[in-house]
Amino acid sequence: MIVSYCVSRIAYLLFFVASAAPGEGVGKILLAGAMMLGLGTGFAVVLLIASKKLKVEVDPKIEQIHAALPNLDCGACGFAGCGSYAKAVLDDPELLGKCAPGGSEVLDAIASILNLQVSDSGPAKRPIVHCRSRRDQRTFHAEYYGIPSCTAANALANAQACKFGCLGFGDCTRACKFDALHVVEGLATVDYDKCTGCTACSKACPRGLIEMVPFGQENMMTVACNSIETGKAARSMCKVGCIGCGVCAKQTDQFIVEDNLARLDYTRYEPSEAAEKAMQKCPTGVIVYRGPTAPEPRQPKEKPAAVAEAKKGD
Amino acid sequence: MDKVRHFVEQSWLLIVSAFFFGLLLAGTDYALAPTIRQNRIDKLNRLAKGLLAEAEHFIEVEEKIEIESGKGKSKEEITIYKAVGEGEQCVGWSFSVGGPGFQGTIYLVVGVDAGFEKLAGYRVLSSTETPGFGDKIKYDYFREQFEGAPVGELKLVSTGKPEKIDSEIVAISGATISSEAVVAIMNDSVLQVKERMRKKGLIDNGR
Amino acid sequence: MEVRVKGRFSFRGGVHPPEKKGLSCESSIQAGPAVKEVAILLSQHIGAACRPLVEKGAEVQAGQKIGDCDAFVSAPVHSPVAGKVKEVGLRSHAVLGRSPAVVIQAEVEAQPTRPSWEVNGDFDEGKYSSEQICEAVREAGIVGMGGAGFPTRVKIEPNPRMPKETMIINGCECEPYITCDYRMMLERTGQIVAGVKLARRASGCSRVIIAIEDNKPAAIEAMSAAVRASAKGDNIEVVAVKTKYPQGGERQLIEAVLKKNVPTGGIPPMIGVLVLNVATTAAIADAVVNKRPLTHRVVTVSGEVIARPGNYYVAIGTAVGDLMEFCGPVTQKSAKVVLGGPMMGLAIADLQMPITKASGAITVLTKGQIGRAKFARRQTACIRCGRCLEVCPENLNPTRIAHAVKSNLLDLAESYYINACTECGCCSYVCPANIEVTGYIKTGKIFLARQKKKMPQ
Amino acid sequence: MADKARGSSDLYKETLLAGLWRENPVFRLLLGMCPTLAVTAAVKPALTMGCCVIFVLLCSNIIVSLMRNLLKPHLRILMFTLTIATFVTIADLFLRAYFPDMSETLGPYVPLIIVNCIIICRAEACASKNGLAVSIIDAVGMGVGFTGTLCVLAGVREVLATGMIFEVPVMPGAFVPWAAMGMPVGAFITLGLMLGLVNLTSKGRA
Amino acid sequence: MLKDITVSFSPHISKPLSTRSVMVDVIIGLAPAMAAAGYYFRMRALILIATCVIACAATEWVCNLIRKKPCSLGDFSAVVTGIILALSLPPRLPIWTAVVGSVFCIAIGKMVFGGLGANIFNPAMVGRTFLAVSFGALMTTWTVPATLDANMSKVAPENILVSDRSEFRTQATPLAWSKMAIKNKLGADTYSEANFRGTITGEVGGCLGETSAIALLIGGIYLLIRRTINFHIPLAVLISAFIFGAIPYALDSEIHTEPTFAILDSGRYVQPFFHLTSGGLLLCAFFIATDPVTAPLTRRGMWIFGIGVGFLTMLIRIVGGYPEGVMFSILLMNGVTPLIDRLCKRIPAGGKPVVS
Amino acid sequence: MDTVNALILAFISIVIVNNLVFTKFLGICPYLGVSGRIDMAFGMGMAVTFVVTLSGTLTYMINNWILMRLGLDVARYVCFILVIAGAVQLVEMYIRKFFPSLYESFGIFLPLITTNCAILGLCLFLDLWGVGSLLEAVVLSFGAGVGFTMAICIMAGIRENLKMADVPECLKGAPITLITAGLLALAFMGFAGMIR
Ligand SMILES: Cc1cc2nc3c(=O)[nH]c(=O)nc-3n(C[C@H](O)[C@H](O)[C@H](O)COP(=O)(O)O)c2cc1C
Ligand SMILES: Cc1cc2nc3c(=O)[nH]c(=O)nc-3n(C[C@H](O)[C@H](O)[C@H](O)COP(=O)(O)O)c2cc1C
Ligand SMILES: Cc1cc2nc3c(=O)[nH]c(=O)nc-3n(C[C@H](O)[C@H](O)[C@H](O)COP(=O)(O)O)c2cc1C
Ligand SMILES: Cc1cc2nc3c(=O)[nH]c(=O)nc-3n(C[C@H](O)[C@H](O)[C@H](O)CO)c2cc1C
Ligand code: SF4
Ligand code: SF4
Ligand code: SF4
Ligand code: SF4
Ligand code: FES
Repeated sequence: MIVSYCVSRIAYLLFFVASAAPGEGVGKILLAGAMMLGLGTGFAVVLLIASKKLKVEVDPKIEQIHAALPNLDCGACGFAGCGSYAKAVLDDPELLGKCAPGGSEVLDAIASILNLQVSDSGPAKRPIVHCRSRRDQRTFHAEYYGIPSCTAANALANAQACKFGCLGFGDCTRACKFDALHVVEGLATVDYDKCTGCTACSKACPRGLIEMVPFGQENMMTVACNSIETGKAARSMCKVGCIGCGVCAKQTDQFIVEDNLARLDYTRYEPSEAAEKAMQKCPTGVIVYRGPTAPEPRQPKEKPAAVAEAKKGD
Repeated sequence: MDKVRHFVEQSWLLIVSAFFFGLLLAGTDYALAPTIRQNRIDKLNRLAKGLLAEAEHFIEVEEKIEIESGKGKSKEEITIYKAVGEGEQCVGWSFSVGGPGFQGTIYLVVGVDAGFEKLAGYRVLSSTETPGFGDKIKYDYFREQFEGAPVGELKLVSTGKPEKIDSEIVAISGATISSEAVVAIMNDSVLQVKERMRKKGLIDNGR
Repeated sequence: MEVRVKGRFSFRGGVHPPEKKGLSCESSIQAGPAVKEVAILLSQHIGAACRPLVEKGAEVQAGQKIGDCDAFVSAPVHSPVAGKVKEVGLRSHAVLGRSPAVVIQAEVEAQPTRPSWEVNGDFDEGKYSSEQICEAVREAGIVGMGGAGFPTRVKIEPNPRMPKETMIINGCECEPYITCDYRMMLERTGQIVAGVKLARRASGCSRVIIAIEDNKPAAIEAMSAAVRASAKGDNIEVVAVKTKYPQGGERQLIEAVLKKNVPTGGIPPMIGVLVLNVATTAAIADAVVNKRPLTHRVVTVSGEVIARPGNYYVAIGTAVGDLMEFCGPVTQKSAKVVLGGPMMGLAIADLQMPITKASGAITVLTKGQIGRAKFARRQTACIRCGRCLEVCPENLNPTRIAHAVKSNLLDLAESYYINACTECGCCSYVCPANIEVTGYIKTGKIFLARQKKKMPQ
Repeated sequence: MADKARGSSDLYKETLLAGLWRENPVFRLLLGMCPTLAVTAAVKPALTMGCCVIFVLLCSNIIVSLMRNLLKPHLRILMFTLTIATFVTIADLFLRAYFPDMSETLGPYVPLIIVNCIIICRAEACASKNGLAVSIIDAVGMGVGFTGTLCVLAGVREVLATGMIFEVPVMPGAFVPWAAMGMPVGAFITLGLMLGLVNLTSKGRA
Repeated sequence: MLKDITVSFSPHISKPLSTRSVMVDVIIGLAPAMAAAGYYFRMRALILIATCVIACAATEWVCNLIRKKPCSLGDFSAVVTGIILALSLPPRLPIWTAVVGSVFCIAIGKMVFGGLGANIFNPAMVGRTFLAVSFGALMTTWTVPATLDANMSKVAPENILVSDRSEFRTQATPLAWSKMAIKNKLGADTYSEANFRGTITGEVGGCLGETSAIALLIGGIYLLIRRTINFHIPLAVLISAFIFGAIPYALDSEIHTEPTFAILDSGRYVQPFFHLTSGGLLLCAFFIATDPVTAPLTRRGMWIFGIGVGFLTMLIRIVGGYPEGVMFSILLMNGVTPLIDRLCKRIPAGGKPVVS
Repeated sequence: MDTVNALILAFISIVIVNNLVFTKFLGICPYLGVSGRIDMAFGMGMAVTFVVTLSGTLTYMINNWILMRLGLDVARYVCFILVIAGAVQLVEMYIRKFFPSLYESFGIFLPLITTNCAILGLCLFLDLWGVGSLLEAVVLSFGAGVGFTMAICIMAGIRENLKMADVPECLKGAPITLITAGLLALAFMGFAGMIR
């Protein structure tokens, strides 16, 4: 009701203006019109001249980004206006997507200016956690009380016997901005559907357990262990660790055993009978598939007697 | 010449629409200005009418009264309205004065009787007092204490019966400053107005 | 410990935890356990780790050098026993987790005994040149025995860019429980004074101050007497310093004794000071005069649950567990085994971990001593009480640093000078909210170092 | 919005809903906070304010949309400002003429619509890129979303601060008004808590 | 060999202190003030204190429940908040008002910031300010102490849930008088002399816990001895309040010596010492300004904070719109505490590291 | 002397008693957006102070000396906003060209300010309050900027602390900032009634 009233008043007003009676009224109206005309022209002139005279050379990319932004200077991004945001994004692409009013369109535009698409050289890299041991498969010397961080726990004496395996306090989880990595039963586990390959997790792990591997296949085979302990020590520490026995290397030369630890040469890896066989023959089952549709890793073949022994001797 | 052409190319739209908007604005203003002016007068009238019930209409007194406000720091010009009752007889006076309140300036519309002897009360024209505290100067129970009270002799007390009409004004609990401010305006400013009007002979004329 | 001399010297901040020295201070140094196997870690010091010089199956002599490194900041390691190399493999290390070690099967299982050697007052260091002393110290593999394990040769060698004027001998032993330095000062007084003189000669210091906490009057007495009786001992002073933790921290000790501060991020030589632990000086004397490498050290084994707490002369490489067993059955009440004292020591998990040159003590703590609250992880949020600021000897803002680390704001932590922290632990000790302030700071330093390393890319 | 394949009615609906909730200017975009805080002591001024914003938004979106192809980049913002200021003045005059009480209550917050980020934002983000119909619908969606938010906020504050809503008592007689809710404190805290609540309902953007 | 050993960061021992023990100390320190409140305001005091404590604790419990966080009542900080809030309320405040204040102070003053230790503002003062701003009249009616008012019942009045005006005699507080004297430009000296004793013992009108200077001093000294608080803040508050109270007093007695005011002893401003013992200043100096969570960390910061609190309190008392300025000055200084902390950043003992 | 006193009082009143952010809700967008770090907040504050002083003065002159004289009140808002926008843009270009270091420290905030209602709001309030003299207008505008700087710096300090606090997830960011602003507004009520 109010709206219709308003509309009718406005219509009436417009009509009134159009048919304004001559005299004082028209003079005033014209004065206002002239005034605005003057103002508008004045500013247009000044700004045009100023924009010529006071031009400052800047990185053309900044200009491009600036042009792509909404230019509201609203400060929603946490910067002092679109200009400074443009500059900041150029320096630090992690700041992408801070422009709330711009939304995804602007995000895409800036991304294309910055050439952020991953360059197509070789298969995309994805993280592989070089450990497959769940909490109940590991040996602990003592209980760790304290700061729930892998870096912190790693700095202390080895409460968890294996110095090389996953600690499970999730420094990598916290580093992942894409919720693609979780600690499951004490073991960091990548959700390959969500992972973008940003490498943040591999930088965060204090034990260097996470390697960025070129995923030539959907699922990659890997030796999920990082321990260079001798076989006996390794067995006493973990039921599913690599003992460096060399069985896999005998099947195919895609595996290399060095320092009591087998490694898969990812650049040369391709699915083969031999590799599959190596996987079957591995006594501790440390050779597994990793990837979005990887099958569950098998359990170790023999009950590792050594583990039980080590425990008794402890 | 090139420059001019370039300029026109760039900004003709701005200039044209500036002109158009200017016309639109001025037209609107032209159409609405009388209503807006009338609104202000209406409001004053409405408030003053509430104070001086017998008044039929108000006449703006030509001469402006100058009073000192803010402890003599500045001078203010006040327009006085004569309330005219039945038979063009003066039934009182009304004017708007301001004074410092708890937070900002309190503007009151004050009514007095024809002889400037008794207050007819006040209405708050505008104020920025705290809602729930000083805001209560707008409430009837506080305002009614002033109706019929003698000009220039008001005293603020903290306890007593508000219903009693006398020179004692019972402060709003928890907002003495606002109460004080109103009393101060009603005492100082009204007395000053009375003084000046008597000097100018306005009051006697009104009789 | 009878009369207390009042220590005149002190520093700002610090705490005074229960001393608990009574458990072991009366027990003179005894021979440690006989070992059938020693594991000599190749990294027992700050600096580059050693390369093994022997292979599996090799025969070694007692005192034979079995690991060395060409790096300047490093020290060789020697076998304490004669025997056969059983393995060169990984062993637990208090700081590094697992680290390469040479494991030697002893020929004979015998308790280590210290070769008797008495040094009297007129020991003359003049017959050794500075270079000779430095070389002997290096060859003997001497590293700081006060805990840090910094190669001593590097410390005492004259450096024209930073000439050393004052040498402070650190006999504070400010950590609770530990008494090994105290016993050394009582029983090997002469040897220490000889070592002091040698270090003085090597480093060219003109002034020597032996600083001892005022809760060890007997040691003060003994050292003073020895210095007085000693020839050319006139520029050696023995001073009593206030009993307060971490009086023995070198930065605090310098502040207390010399009223000077070592620049943040700097080292004492920058202000012409050299700090040596008393045990280190004793080892210097032994190395220079008798050419004996550092293969044994005195270790305090203490704690309420230890049946026979005391100070033991132990072969380096002995497993912590063996040593503990040697000191009597350990009750199941023990909750933590600490290499070092309870304030700065490292809790260890694997009792097979070998003793190193820098491990002066093993402290076994119970839940009761750790504090129930701490044990039950009964932390609350920081109440910003400021106690940690008050006790921080480095005048830092520990709670700020810790919380910045906790919130992963490393820049902020750095702006609060995280790297100036000496990790003394005073802040955690006093925190009513039981926050692991020091732990967060340590972790933060690691984060920061890692971040810095990645930066250049 | 370039997706022509979708039916245009779908597009309209989406544009409308975006303003109402998904991209609600106050709760989601955090735009136009000043008027939101300043005029929500009671529902009536909030509603008035909302209507003014709808009016200005509508007019400016229409004008901008009509001239979107003629605009030169560096005079763009100047042009927007000019348009908006004009319509704000009109709205202000209108209020002063026909709703003088409200005009007094709102005071300078009506002219402040000129710098209200919502309006420039919509002119820039929507009207200068889209046709008339979409611009109008967007203006309505955004405007109504804004008004709705204002009214909710104002409702909570008015009830607690005075025990009334639209100046009609709604609380039990024994209720003592919480004067603080009518003051800046109340405004900030209520809005803060509401934003929290909204974040809670949409985990995605929390 | 050994089972169940544990590993954690050094140090491995700690001082037998806990947040709870600190809070219990504060409660003990507040006990004399609570006792004085009980003595002068009878059941009313007990009921208000109990209400605030229970309501604060319950609010904290509920907030933790909502956030699915472990219960944090064990640290007793909510109890301290409740007691301090209660002690800063007028004796005859209705119960529901106290409950509203308690809920506000814990929920908005503390829990939204993340609970203990995270709050920027002193929760009790946040609650009190909210009440003062919302329910002005209720928060400015003051009861005559029971020792002066024979009519006050020794037990709780039945209609305790409604603020019954007939139950108590009311009285203006010392600070209300002092404000009046400033307005009227007279009477300050006479009044402060006559009532000085009252402000020491507590036999005057005012908030529950603020009236008795002696009880507050006892509690404060207990905390100082126990080292629960250190002396910097209380001393800074009291000294600066004294100085800023003394300045107008001194100036005034020089200017206004004309005989016009001879009827009453001249005086527009009360003696500075009177300022210290009246109102909430002592409670503030020892218990509120010292709240570690909302005060600066460094000693230099504490001095600045204390001086600021004292100055703002006197500014508001003498030239401001309110008779008392303690709660506002606390909140204002709480707001700038982060800046103070930044200003007073500690420099390491060895100086700033040389950037290489 | 009296005028000086009056000006000082006016200054104090606009800085603390009638603080733009806490009592007039002006400039909330940058207050929420740019209060994350103290150096940024301070830069923003300086820029606002500069612009608000400039535009307060300019608009006062235009309003009182041109618009009122010509009876063109109706063009007031348009003029105000154009003057502000134009002046800010010019100043920004000028500083950027000739004082690059100054531009780095606070010039980058200038464009943000044009759409900040604190500026226009102050100009409008100057008109509403019926400020008597140009001098007073200058003092008030400058004071408004100082008040804003104070408010935003205090908030930045608090937010640096809150970064380390366990604020409920849903309240992080703007909500907790608003609540804090509310409590600050509560605290600033203590100054109410101080200057009358
Ligand atoms: C939030 C708040 C708002 C207030 N607003 C006003 C007000 O608008 N007017 C006023 O006179 N006093 C106001 N007061 C001031 C106090 O109520 C003050 O104590 C009182 O004016 C002093 O006089 P008294 O003797 O009645 O207590 C306010 C106080 C508070 C806490
Ligand atoms: C907190 C702290 C406490 C220390 N306490 C002692 C101590 O009590 N006794 C000691 O000899 N060294 C102590 N140190 C080690 C000394 O700082 C210093 O490294 C040592 O005295 C140098 O001598 P060294 O190289 O011979 O070991 C402590 C170090 C720190 C950081
Ligand atoms: C800790 C504490 C802080 C207080 N802060 C204030 C305050 O900031 N403002 C206030 O008006 N009253 C405050 N009060 C109450 C006054 O101290 C006291 O009651 C005073 O006399 C005010 O009375 P009036 O407002 O009736 O004049 C506080 C009380 C306590 C215990
Ligand atoms: C010395 C001391 C004083 C305290 N004072 C207060 C206080 O004034 N108000 C309050 O709410 N809590 C106080 N507390 C309790 C606690 O610090 C407070 O609840 C925290 O602010 C909550 O985060 C105090 C605690 C201590 C140790
Ligand atoms: S992979 Fe590394 S960072 Fe991740 S949980 Fe395991 S140890 Fe921690
Ligand atoms: S941090 Fe990056 S690389 Fe690692 S799991 Fe997450 S998205 Fe993948
Ligand atoms: S001692 Fe603990 S509770 Fe106190 S300030 Fe330091 S970290 Fe916080
Ligand atoms: S911050 Fe570092 S130096 Fe300071 S008390 Fe804590 S551990 Fe010691
Ligand atoms: S709405 Fe006020 S600054 Fe954005």
